[in-house]
Amino acid sequence: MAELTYRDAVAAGIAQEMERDERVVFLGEDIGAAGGVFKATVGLLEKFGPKRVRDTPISEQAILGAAMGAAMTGLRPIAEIMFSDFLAVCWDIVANEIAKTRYMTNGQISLPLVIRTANGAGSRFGAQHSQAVENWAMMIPGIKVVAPAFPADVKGLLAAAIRDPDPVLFFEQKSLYSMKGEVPDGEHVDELGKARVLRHGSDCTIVALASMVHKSLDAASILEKEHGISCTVVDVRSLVPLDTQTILSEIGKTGRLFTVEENPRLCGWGAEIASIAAEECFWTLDAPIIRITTPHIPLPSADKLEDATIPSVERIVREIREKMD
Amino acid sequence: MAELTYRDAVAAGIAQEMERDERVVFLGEDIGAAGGVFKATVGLLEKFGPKRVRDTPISEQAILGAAMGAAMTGLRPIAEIMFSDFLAVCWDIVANEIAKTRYMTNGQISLPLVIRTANGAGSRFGAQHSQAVENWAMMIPGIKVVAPAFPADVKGLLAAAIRDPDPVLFFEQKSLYSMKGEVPDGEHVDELGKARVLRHGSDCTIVALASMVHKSLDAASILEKEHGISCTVVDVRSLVPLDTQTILSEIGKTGRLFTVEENPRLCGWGAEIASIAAEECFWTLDAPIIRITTPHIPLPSADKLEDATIPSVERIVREIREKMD
Amino acid sequence: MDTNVKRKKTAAPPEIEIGQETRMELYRQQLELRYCEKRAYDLFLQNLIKGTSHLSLGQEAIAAGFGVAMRPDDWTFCTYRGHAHTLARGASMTGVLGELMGRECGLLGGKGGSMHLTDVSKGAMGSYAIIGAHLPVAAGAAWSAQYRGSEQVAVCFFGDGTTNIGAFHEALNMSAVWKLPVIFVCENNLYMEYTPIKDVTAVEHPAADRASAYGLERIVIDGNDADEVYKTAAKYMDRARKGGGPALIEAMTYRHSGHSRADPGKYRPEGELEKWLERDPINMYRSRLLELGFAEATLKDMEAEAMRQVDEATEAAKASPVPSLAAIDKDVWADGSTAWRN
Amino acid sequence: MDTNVKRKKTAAPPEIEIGQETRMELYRQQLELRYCEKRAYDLFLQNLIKGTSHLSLGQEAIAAGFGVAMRPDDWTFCTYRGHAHTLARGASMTGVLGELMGRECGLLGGKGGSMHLTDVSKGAMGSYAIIGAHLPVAAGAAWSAQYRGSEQVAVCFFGDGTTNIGAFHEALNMSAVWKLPVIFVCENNLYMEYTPIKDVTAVEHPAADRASAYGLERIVIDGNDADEVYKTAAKYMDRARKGGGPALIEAMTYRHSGHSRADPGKYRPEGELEKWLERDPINMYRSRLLELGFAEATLKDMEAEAMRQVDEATEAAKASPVPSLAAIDKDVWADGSTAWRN
Ligand SMILES: Cc1ncc(C[n+]2csc(CCOP(=O)(O)OP(=O)(O)O)c2C)c(N)n1
Ligand SMILES: Cc1ncc(C[n+]2csc(CCOP(=O)(O)OP(=O)(O)O)c2C)c(N)n1
Ligand SMILES: [Mg+2]
Ligand SMILES: [Mg+2]
Repeated sequence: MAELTYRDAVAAGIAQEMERDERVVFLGEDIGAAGGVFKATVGLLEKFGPKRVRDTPISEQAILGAAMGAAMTGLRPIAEIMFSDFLAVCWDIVANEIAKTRYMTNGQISLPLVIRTANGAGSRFGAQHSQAVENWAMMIPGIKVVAPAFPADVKGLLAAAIRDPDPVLFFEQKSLYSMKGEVPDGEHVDELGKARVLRHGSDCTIVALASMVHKSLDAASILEKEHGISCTVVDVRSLVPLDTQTILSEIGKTGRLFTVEENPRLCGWGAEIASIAAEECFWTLDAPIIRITTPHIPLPSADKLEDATIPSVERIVREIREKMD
Repeated sequence: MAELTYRDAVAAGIAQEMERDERVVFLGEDIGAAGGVFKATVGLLEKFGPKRVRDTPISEQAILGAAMGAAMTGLRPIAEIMFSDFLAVCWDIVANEIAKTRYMTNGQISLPLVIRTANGAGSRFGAQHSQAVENWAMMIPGIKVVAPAFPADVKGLLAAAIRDPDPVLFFEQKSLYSMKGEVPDGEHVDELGKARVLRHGSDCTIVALASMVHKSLDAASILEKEHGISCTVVDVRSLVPLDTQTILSEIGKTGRLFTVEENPRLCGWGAEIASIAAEECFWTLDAPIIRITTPHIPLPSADKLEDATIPSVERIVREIREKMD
Repeated sequence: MDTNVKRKKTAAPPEIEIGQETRMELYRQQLELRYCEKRAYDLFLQNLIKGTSHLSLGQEAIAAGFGVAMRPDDWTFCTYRGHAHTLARGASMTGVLGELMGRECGLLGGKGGSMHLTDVSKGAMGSYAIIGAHLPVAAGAAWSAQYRGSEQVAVCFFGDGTTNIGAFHEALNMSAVWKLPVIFVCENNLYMEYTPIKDVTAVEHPAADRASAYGLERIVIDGNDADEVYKTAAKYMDRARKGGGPALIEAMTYRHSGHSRADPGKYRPEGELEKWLERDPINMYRSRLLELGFAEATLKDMEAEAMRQVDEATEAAKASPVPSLAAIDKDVWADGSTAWRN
Repeated sequence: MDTNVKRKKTAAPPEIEIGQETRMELYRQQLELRYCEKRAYDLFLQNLIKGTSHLSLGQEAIAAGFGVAMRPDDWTFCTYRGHAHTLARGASMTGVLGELMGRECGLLGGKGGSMHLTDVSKGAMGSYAIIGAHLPVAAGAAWSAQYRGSEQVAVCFFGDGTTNIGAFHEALNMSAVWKLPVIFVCENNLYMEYTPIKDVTAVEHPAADRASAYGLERIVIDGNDADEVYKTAAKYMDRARKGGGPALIEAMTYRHSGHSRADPGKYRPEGELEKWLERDPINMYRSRLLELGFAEATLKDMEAEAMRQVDEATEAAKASPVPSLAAIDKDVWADGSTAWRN
């Protein structure tokens, strides 16, 4: 096992797949010569050359359109959209074209492509560079949606996404890029659509994603130590396909569900999971389902304001403690 | 009271407001000389002239950007996006600019503007011209979201939206354009953020929007007559602001909640309402919350396939009957 | 409205010679497209086609000219106004009419509809109903041809109105910078939906007058002359195959019917349609063939044969069942399923 | 890299005369922008500014030239690289530095940050951080000026890289068709973030070489010469006010620092920065003023005064508290609330 940063795990995952499959190509803004604005793709241009690693103009629609056209004609492109907020400028290509083409053509066209993007808050970048928009993607039938919390998952799930025959939107968490973690040596390929139970508890189940996984784990420790509340923590990892089996079974075991989302409240993925639980686990739930989310506001930029807006370890602890009283 | 079609109520609402306030201007593709592709704006160019009613190029980003720039400098623009699916090509202007500007500027800039768009299925137009995307909008903090089901509400809520100091996304239901209904004579202005209880029942509460309101009302009649199940039907009318008081109080009265959505399942507005109910009405709920939605797929076009995909009266009846057993 | 498009032509006349066989093929194609579109119109009137539909009546020379010039492994990307382009690649007429009628035999099994005709086996890589979206997609296909050195060319058709949307600009720039083998063909029929293109565009020729913004040549051709279209297509596709990069071609034409099913076309000035009907691509081509010595009987035979095919396809489509409801739950994903959860 | 931009100029030199007062104002402005940006840089190093920040060091002549030429009721729309443009409209330095530092005294009370500086009271209508988005917004403001006959002009600043995104194209076309009083100013500093603009653009001058696609003149100016910027600004704003429609101006310049806080600028070829430092707008302007007979002492006084202002603003910003948490729940809606439910 090597220790890698989350950021280096991105490059490692891409390199692993580019080495084994020359249909894999990579395009985006400043991804090549500069190694990406988050330095997550350093070294790929040098290793694979400008034919396979292409710096593009600031033309997000062209980037994703090119990925789509290449995917339907035999390549396996990886496209970077620098910040997930910018998905808005090419949302048509994601939501109306890439997501719908296979179904509309009755299966004639498959689109094995990956859109990587830096998601989430914590860098004081303000409302247009800090959004957690994974539910924008979850809402659209026809794209898979993955959001890893650990370096090993970055590499393994990215590899799985690249090999997947369907389009995958891969959300990398900006605030985790410098986080370090063990990553298996050699070829590492994970499986899409599997949640992971990171901590087993008896009192309540916390379902979280990406950076909120870490905050939930910290909160769970505090809750255990300081308040005697024993929490299960589930890392969703993949919103589509959604591992409802694992999630529902863990909710069933504790009878209590808390979802922890970074995105603003309305129509977040937590609402979807809550609605599934409210239908399918209703009789095993012992108390109301609680969603912990960012308030339904654009994100403020000043550090103190941003910190007070995104769910914090303290807030998770407080909300769970109060509700478990 | 005059009888108007839903489509004519659009033109009537716009005309009423353009007459009283010359800051109101209207722009979009084929809205003027042609009266709109759904003929919902016939006569406005003739009445108000090309200075106030402007046909635009096919440039949705420019249309909404222009509306935004005009709104921040003293006008009250109404912009048409012909089909709601096309919001994807200008989603940045909606989600990142219009929705966030007031907050980011600490209240310096207000954006009194309305985006009207034709939403929903039933016309056999296929996956790129039939989506119900009201939750795309609900998900974004900073825009109000309205979706009327009746001609009177079209006029009254459109007028209210035009007078509102905040940006409003106004979803007109394509399949209802030719529906007729009573509309109050003279000036008619409704209030945003109020749901309406259209039918009072004792066994369960159906929460619906736009075309699903009509289907739910029909289903409720059948359920009452044929199965002795008495349903409350709530027309949400406005997703943001959301009238949770009315909705929760009606759920509380029956102890059973069914949401009926036209949009695909994941992260729909029904999930949001379900999650609110699962938190705030948990103790008064007598049984699982059931969401009736379009399956999580792009919409097929052939008439038989489309009809089998969108929630139908029969399906609503069947699902409620089965679950109420 | 100025119909004298020849005057505006600036591209040097292509030097390609057209053989007799090719001429026959161009005529045959145009006939099939015309008859099939007319049949689609009749089927609307009989309420056998639901939803909307956008006919290419009057614009057939463009689809035919390119269709004949393309190699079987080249790719076509077109719009909701895509019946002709799909047929021109050899897609089955039964499949096209069947799709319009929402039948199981439809190219998309009834799931896509009139605006999304696709036949990958023939290189018809989709019809796109959101203005502008398919220009970058075509560029992407061209990128993949370039990457693999396959010498395939992507041809992307769109309307005059499409030149004002952002995706047009992005696709043209990227294609030019990367020297991609993609031919962008603007079918300038003078209108977006109902609005004259000149009312909403800053230049006279919405595509050609912008070619220089991408370092490309200004090319305006008579889109109602199948020979001219064919020659232009062959010339620029050949260049693209050899690594010479993209072209942006503006083909002047006119649609004889309304924008879509719902449109009677009342916004057109008196006499405009009539003027263009005089330049009907099929009538013009027929006259040319006669002038060139083709026998009236040969042409009559071809016409009868095209009509026979359309009749046959119509019957086959009518006979096809509506799709099974099981189709709804298929093919979101490559594994054939629509499952989003386990 | 070619820094000899004079050679490429094609617009006829504007005939506007520049008075002594205006020259002083242009110098004063440039000094303030420069010193304030340098201070921002120092404050980063002291970790008093969090998040990202994009400096205009080296590009001050453009902001100053326009700032001085604009009327108080004209509107500025700019990007995340917008400190200079916001200051050039007279926004308070304390408000700018305070916002960068996330303090209550910030122009946006700490809610917007470096990339969104706005001061509506001064006509600074926002800094936009998504490439291209503000071009149509500026067009909309111009539309409203035209509608009301107010003779206001909207000026929209953006970079070379921005010319390749769709919104650029849509905004330019609509503005040209509607003859809107909007001036689009491309600050061509040769790079998008780290990628040279020439590597990703089909034409040499990403803005000017596309003007003809919108029926506009080709204008390239020396963006490091405040006089030339001022004259060009005055000339085209005047035309726009009188109903002459938009202009697209490409101003050649160079940023002395990296793209943003995180960027050391290593991708720039050896010697390029040095060459451009020789054309530093402020040094050049100072020499010109001396040549024109301004006294050294006058300039020194101005410099000292500008520095004093920056110092004062820095202290004021540092003394300002961080925003109260109550601000979080304010001002999504015009009623001051953030409520989405009752
Ligand atoms: C993004 C987007 N905006 C608007 C439309 C609606 N629409 C469909 S066709 C059309 C006109 C297109 O005109 P043109 O490009 O000239 O093509 P033509 O129909 O004339 O072939 C419009 C506005 C759309 N489909 N997509
Ligand atoms: C839609 C979008 N894509 C990408 C970015 C990331 N980005 C920020 S600045 C920038 C480069 C802009 O270059 P240019 O327009 O030349 O402006 P400059 O920074 O040189 O002033 C990029 C790519 C963005 N903010 N928005
Ligand atoms: Mg057209
Ligand atoms: Mg630049």
